[in-house]
Amino acid sequence: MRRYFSRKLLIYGLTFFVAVTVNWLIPRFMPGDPVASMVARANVAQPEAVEAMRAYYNDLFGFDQPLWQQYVNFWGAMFQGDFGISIWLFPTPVSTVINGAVPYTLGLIVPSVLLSWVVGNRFGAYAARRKLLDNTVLPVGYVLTAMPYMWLAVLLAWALGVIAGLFPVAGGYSFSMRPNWSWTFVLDLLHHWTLPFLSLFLVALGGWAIGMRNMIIYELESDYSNYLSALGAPARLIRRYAFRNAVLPQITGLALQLGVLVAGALVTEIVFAYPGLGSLILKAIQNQDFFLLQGTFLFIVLGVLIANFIIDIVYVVVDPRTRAGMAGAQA
Amino acid sequence: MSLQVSELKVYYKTLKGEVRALDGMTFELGDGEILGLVGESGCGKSTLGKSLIRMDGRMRHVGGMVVLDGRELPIGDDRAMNDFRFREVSLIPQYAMSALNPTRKLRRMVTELLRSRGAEVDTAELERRMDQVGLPREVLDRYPIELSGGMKQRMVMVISTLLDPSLLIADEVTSALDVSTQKAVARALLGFRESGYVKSMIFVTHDIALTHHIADTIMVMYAGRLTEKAPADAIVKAPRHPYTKMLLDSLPEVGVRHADRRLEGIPGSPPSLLDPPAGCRFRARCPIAGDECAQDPPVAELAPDHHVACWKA
Amino acid sequence: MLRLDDVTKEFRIGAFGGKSVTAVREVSFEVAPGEVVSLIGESGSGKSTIGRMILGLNPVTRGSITFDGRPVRADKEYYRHIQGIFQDPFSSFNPVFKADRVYGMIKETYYPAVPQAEWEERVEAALRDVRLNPGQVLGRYPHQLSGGQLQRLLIARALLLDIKLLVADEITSMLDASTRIDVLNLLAELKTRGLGVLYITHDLSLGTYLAERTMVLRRGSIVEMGLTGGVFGDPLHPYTRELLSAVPRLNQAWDDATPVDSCVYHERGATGALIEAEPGHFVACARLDTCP
Amino acid sequence: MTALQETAPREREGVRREALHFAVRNAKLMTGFAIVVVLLVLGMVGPWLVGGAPNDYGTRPMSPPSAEHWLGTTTFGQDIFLQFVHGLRATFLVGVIGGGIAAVIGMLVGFVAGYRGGAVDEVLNMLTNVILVIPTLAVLLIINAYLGIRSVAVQGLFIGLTQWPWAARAIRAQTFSLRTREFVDLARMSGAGTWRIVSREIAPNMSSYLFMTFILLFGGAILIASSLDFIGLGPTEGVSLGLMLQNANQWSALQLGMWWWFVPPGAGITAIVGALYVANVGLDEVFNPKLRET
Amino acid sequence: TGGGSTPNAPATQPQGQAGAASADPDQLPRNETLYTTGTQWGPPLNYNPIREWDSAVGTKGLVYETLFHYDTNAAKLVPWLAESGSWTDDTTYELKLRQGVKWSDGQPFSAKDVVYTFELGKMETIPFHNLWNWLESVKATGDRTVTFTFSKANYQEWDYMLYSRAMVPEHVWKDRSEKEVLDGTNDNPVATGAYTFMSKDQDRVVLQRRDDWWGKAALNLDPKPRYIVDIATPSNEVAMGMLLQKGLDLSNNFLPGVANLVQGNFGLTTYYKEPPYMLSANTAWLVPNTTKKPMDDPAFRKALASSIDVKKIVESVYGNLVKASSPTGLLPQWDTYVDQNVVSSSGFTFDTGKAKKLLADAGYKDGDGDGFVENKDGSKISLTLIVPSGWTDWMESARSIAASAKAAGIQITPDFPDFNALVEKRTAGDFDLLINNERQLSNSPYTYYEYMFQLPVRKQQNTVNFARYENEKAWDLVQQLDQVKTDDTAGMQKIISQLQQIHFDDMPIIPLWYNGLWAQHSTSVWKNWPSAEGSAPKTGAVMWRNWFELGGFETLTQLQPAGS
Ligand SMILES: Nc1ncnc2c1ncn2[C@@H]1O[C@H](COP(=O)(O)OP(=O)(O)OP(=O)(O)O)[C@@H](O)[C@H]1O
Ligand SMILES: Nc1ncnc2c1ncn2[C@@H]1O[C@H](COP(=O)(O)OP(=O)(O)OP(=O)(O)O)[C@@H](O)[C@H]1O
Ligand SMILES: [Mg+2]
Ligand SMILES: [Mg+2]
Repeated sequence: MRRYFSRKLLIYGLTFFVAVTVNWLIPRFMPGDPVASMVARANVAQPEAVEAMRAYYNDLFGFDQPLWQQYVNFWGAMFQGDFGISIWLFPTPVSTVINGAVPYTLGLIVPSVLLSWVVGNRFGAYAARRKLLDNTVLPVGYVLTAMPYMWLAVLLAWALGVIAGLFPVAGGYSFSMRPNWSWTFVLDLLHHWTLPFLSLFLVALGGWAIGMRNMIIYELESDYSNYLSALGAPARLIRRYAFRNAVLPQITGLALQLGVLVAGALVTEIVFAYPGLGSLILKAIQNQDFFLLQGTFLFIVLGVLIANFIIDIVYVVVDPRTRAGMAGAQA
Repeated sequence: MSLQVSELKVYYKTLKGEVRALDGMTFELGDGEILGLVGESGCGKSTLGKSLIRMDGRMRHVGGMVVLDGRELPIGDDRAMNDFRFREVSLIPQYAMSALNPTRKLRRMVTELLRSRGAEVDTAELERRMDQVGLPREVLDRYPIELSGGMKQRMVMVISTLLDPSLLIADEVTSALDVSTQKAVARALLGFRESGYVKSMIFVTHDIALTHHIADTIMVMYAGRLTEKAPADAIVKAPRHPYTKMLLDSLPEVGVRHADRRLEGIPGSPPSLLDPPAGCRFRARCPIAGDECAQDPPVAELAPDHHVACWKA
Repeated sequence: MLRLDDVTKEFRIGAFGGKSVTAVREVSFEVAPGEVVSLIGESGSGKSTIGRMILGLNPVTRGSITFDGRPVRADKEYYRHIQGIFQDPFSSFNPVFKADRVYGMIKETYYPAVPQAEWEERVEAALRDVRLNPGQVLGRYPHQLSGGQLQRLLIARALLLDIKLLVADEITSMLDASTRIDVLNLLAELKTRGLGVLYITHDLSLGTYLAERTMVLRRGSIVEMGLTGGVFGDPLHPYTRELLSAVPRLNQAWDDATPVDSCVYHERGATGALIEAEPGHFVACARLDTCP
Repeated sequence: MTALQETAPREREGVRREALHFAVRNAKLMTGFAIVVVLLVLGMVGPWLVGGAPNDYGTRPMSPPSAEHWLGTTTFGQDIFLQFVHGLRATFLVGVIGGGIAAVIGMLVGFVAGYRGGAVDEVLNMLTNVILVIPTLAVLLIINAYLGIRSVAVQGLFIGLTQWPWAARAIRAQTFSLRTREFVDLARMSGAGTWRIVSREIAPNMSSYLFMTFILLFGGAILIASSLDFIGLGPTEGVSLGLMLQNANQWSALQLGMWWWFVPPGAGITAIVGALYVANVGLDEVFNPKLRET
Repeated sequence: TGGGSTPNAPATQPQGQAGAASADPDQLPRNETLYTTGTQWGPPLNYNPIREWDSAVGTKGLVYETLFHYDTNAAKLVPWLAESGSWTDDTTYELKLRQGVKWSDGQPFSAKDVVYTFELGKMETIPFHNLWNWLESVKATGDRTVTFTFSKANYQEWDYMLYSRAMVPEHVWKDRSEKEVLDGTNDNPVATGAYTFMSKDQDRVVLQRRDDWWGKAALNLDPKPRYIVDIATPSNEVAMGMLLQKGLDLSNNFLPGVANLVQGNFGLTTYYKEPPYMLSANTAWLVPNTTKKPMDDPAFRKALASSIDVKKIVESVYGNLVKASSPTGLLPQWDTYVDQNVVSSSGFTFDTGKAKKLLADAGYKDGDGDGFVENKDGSKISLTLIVPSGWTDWMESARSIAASAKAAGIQITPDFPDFNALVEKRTAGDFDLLINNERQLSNSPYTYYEYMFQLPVRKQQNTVNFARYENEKAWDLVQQLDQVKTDDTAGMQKIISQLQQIHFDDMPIIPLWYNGLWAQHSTSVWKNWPSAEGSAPKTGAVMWRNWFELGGFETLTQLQPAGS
């Protein structure tokens, strides 16, 4: 148990280290000078002014220091929650930019991941070994998981948004609103959240349903299920047990899928102009704002790591086998 | 008579055709009787056990019937069988090591199982039975993986007999255990009959010596058919069927040495059950087979309670 | 021929070997040519581990194993003389290939020069030696063969090499009584041709059928060792006695050996050195007199 | 892998015959493969049949599907059917390259880690876990943003380099359990080396599993590629279904009512990936008696 | 959690004055709110009028104001914060400020503020620092009078300065450091304008009208929308979707295909009802690197110019949303300065045959028969045209250019590096061809020719003369042009005509098309948008930066609620 966690922590620590290092490394070996593009954007005509600005920004971003120094500074700054200053959104600190976007992204990802997981698993479990459902739910599930996130998102935006006019297609809340905690505002938030949520939810749903369906079939064929049916236990009980055991691999699956789901969320956000990290990343890419890109990347890595860690803990809580130290090797 | 099986035929559906795993079994089992079932691997022992309680998807009840305590068991009807399971017929599976839901504590599992069958848990009774097989009570608050193989085996025994079934089927419950655990488990089974937790029992194994220790009657099967059935001692001491004889002859005893006495196996191998030959199925390997063996030998009661299916016996 | 000196095996389990279990503890014995030594003991007592160490499949933690005076080397030359047969005949064959592929692998490694026709003759001869009909078993997949057939195929495989020692690890565990005896008889024959056999089992009756000498293993340590007749006829160690008493025998009720509660039996696993209680009969009990 | 392919078919007749029996009767497998094959053939033959460069402007922009332009035209008058068939090619290519590279790395790492065990396993396992936990799309974003992607092949390469971990893990687990099987020891006692054991004893035993892994990686690569294309990190040359989708979206196809521009590429991706998944489940059923519908 | 800042309504704003305001103060009434997009592509960053390139929408123009506006139709300055201004002699400019203008904190706007604002330019990093190369001093010669003394009077540039410098309050800014002036976010701006910032979020900035704005009385102008919400839509298609949903009133994005919507019944209008639908905002140029072979040869450049089928780009890529440029590249608003004689004698048109002939005459022949001409020395010509990756319309255009150049025998390969890489290449002169449009409509073609001819060419060319074209005479003429008084049209024409001749003779850069002044309006809530139609306003209808002074603000005063 202790070992399980220390091992996990080691992996997380290592992952983080690697991620941070790669993250720091890549932009510094890439062509293109962010300061140059920043200066170019200012559209200053006089060469002298340009030089002055360039020197000023180089100094500001610390590009004039030796590389190792920059690397060390990077770590140091990071631990103080300082991800640098965004180039695209100069002079906003990256952390401020991210802070503004994170609630939206989390508000989108957390419910869609959890709900699709819960509902998908239930669906899959329910459909397994029931011919009629199996033949209807599953094909739909396959189609859903095979859909590119953004395709579904755009279709939804078009059909339910532009054509039917049921939902707004852009923004986190009405442009006529100012944030406050009134009911109108919350409803408005939900209204804007629905479509992006739905597109994430639907794609993920199919995957979980199929996974669960296959998993539970194995479980229903397992020895303990056979034993229970030999003792005449009702199918309900057997299914319940099978479900619980089939859910365990799905929990690990959740951890594995998180990265993918986050990616899906990013694309979806872009389609719906949802003011989360996705749109931010897109802009950061388009504007070659690598401080922002690094910041968001780190944020995502951290988020995924933390989520993974939570999942690990949950896993230990629900699966007695891990606690007995047997599943250690699976970790 | 608690159990009467007559002309039972159970086949497996396979790609190549039907495997006639049970091809006309007829036998009876009295109240309080323990029937040891032996025979070469693949002769249909497990199939018989499964037929009596739960057939799997590939098994087909082709003919014959099973009567338990005067009521016919609807063995071909999975739903109808449910009423009988656990209460009338119960099972200790071969796979006892993995028969317990790994993610439930035992107490909870037992409670839920019983409740689902409309019974309440009598904790005192449960603990008494656990004591009887030498299981400490704390076991109930553990997960199955926290138990050793023998403990799981015994826990399954306790669970399977909680509703005092009339017939208990124990399929190779000891073959994975080492001798000392095996002994304890076998003893416990006997104890269950003594305490009346079960009325009668079918004990499937390929260890004749072990069967001899706990069974009242031994039934020998060969290729989906009954070959001989008699009180345990009679089978061991005075077997009538050539197959039984040869099987016993090939059993080494502790202390028997090759140098002293060379034992011999039965030459040849059992027929395929896909398309078994007509007549006595042991004919091809039988040293004394004659022309009459081309006909199916009837099961004859040669001595009281001693049934043999052989023309030459 | 084969000699083990104070062989100990510890398994490291978990990441970076966080914990270790001692599977075999200071085991020493010898196997001479033409001798069958049986190794008995309950499940998990370390029998297979000893076998695997001899076969070079597991490294030895401490102590030494020598064969004809040379240490174990898991290489071609070594396996020309020593082969093993494992507990489970079904898993000894790669299920996706025909069973006789095991012969092909031998040829490839050891007899690449032998012409195919001659090789086939040799294989058939070996199969007939183990009383298999070549036509019945060659060209078949493992799942189309019975356990007994597979078991004998493996013995035939060992015979193709001119081996001096066979490690037979519970080779009859899966077989029914009659097939089992065929296999044992075969081993007995090979032994008369000078083959040394380490016969690993937990079925005592089988252990006695062939072996000159018997060793009783308990929790990784040998607790009793001697001529088979001696060990079984006059078991000195309480554990041996308990084992013997639990063996179901035809015509003989279980006699209840009283649970043993003293001496080494208490020191779970921590045995002293074997002492020679009778000539050639060793027992791992420091104070024999107090043992029941 | 090649050794495996060479030896396996000849030697596995028995198992294969049974598998084949179920395979041809498995509706999922058959439909799945049929769809993929049809699309593949379309991608192979289509460009050659229709002719012309997919990005050439035609004379009739924004026209809906017609006999002349089966799937209509884009804002620029490009023939969408032509783009579609070219896009299919690229999409299959990215699947093959991405899925293939990921499968190869996954197998190498999985086999070595699973077979070797010990410290090698620890290190590889650690590496796998590290890469597994890093959100790959984010990494791809970063890499693509900085390196830029010029071609479908490079895109496939990047995807392949990041998608292997789960495959490695699954293969490692399988190898791990196979390695303890006694036929592996027997092979060792027959003088076989590590490489031979892995390629000729272990891999053939999981060939169906490896194939399924490849299918999943293939589908995954296509989806990831389409996401990248959509964000504008796709290849700058050529056509792919993802790029078509991006273009259609960027030029407001749906808002302008040009569904024929937007729907086919997405439907194409969904069809390929969905059919692969369905086929995968079918395969699973074929090789796994437990899943067969009785 | 939206991160909206607390609204900082000026203290002077009378409470409850808004009779029609909805009961919910957090919900803006639709009929009083104008929703716009197309300027801002990300979160609002700052309210710093010095940062003209990335300050929040309306920072300059709605919140901060300039001394003058510029009327693009009448081509003259419109007094704004200034009441008038005039040259008292050749190098002295005297400015009279309007009376009664107050900062939003109640302080009067005075000459000191103007002096302070211009003197900010003395800081090196301030974008208009170069003004001080020719401005000698700024003095408040009275409470409302400012006198500028020049060392060299660049009249054209000066007019530009007059309408593009936002005035900042000295009393608030005076202690600010250079860093803060340049990079400060200037939260809670104190300004003179008609609007004030109410709130902001990731994807929007909300402005609220100041009902005590000085201009209401002084200028008799009354901006109609009580609230302006500028939305940072991440992409065109999202803007289009919102426009269709009536969630936007004005989109200043390039919306490909919008012509279909204008013609359909979607309640969308643009300036013109038919192509090109929009006014023109700037010229897209093809910039050859004149330091490289064969672009160093004017003959080659001319052939290249003739080879490009701009019409095809206009039709296929832009769906007629843009207009092919005049050969001079001067925006239609500057038609007066186009010397038709020069154009007809020396201008170029798309003509593949002529391009081929020009190439042949200049000695570029296809020696190896691959369909492409080679250099005079026989080496292959293979040019790369770079366009930023992701700029889809330009990418398509680049492909189109490559295709039509191919027809003339010039091998061009489009390449799409990332923007940064492109900037680096452009700055260092490490490219063959690129497309650029970085000069906007202004008060004077001077800005165009400065862009084209500025000297000296340095190692790093940051914003102008990317072609690295060196022609002392041309640069001299451009400087002369700068010193022509802005009301001296004839004087300007004379110089410009010479410049055009040089342009055509040497083709340092090749004008392609005019990018539109993208403005598509929805008439569901607001009407009376600028349009070519009879009585409709002709003011500029974009809310782009620097366009409020060019008539964008006036448009707001012309709007009418759709219901009225
Ligand atoms: N699912 C199945 N499908 C087809 N044939 C089967 C199936 N299960 C068992 N059989 C066949 O039915 C016959 C009887 O099998 P059964 O399991 O009853 O034998 P057994 O006597 O219990 O053998 P063992 O001692 O090995 O357990 C065998 O020939 C076997 O091959
Ligand atoms: N690879 C391994 N890693 C860790 N522990 C092992 C390993 N192999 C064996 N062990 C442990 O070593 C001990 C001895 O195992 P071994 O297989 O030698 O027993 P055995 O006597 O052959 O038992 P059986 O009769 O069940 O075959 C057991 O406790 C087992 O758990
Ligand atoms: Mg059985
Ligand atoms: Mg063993």
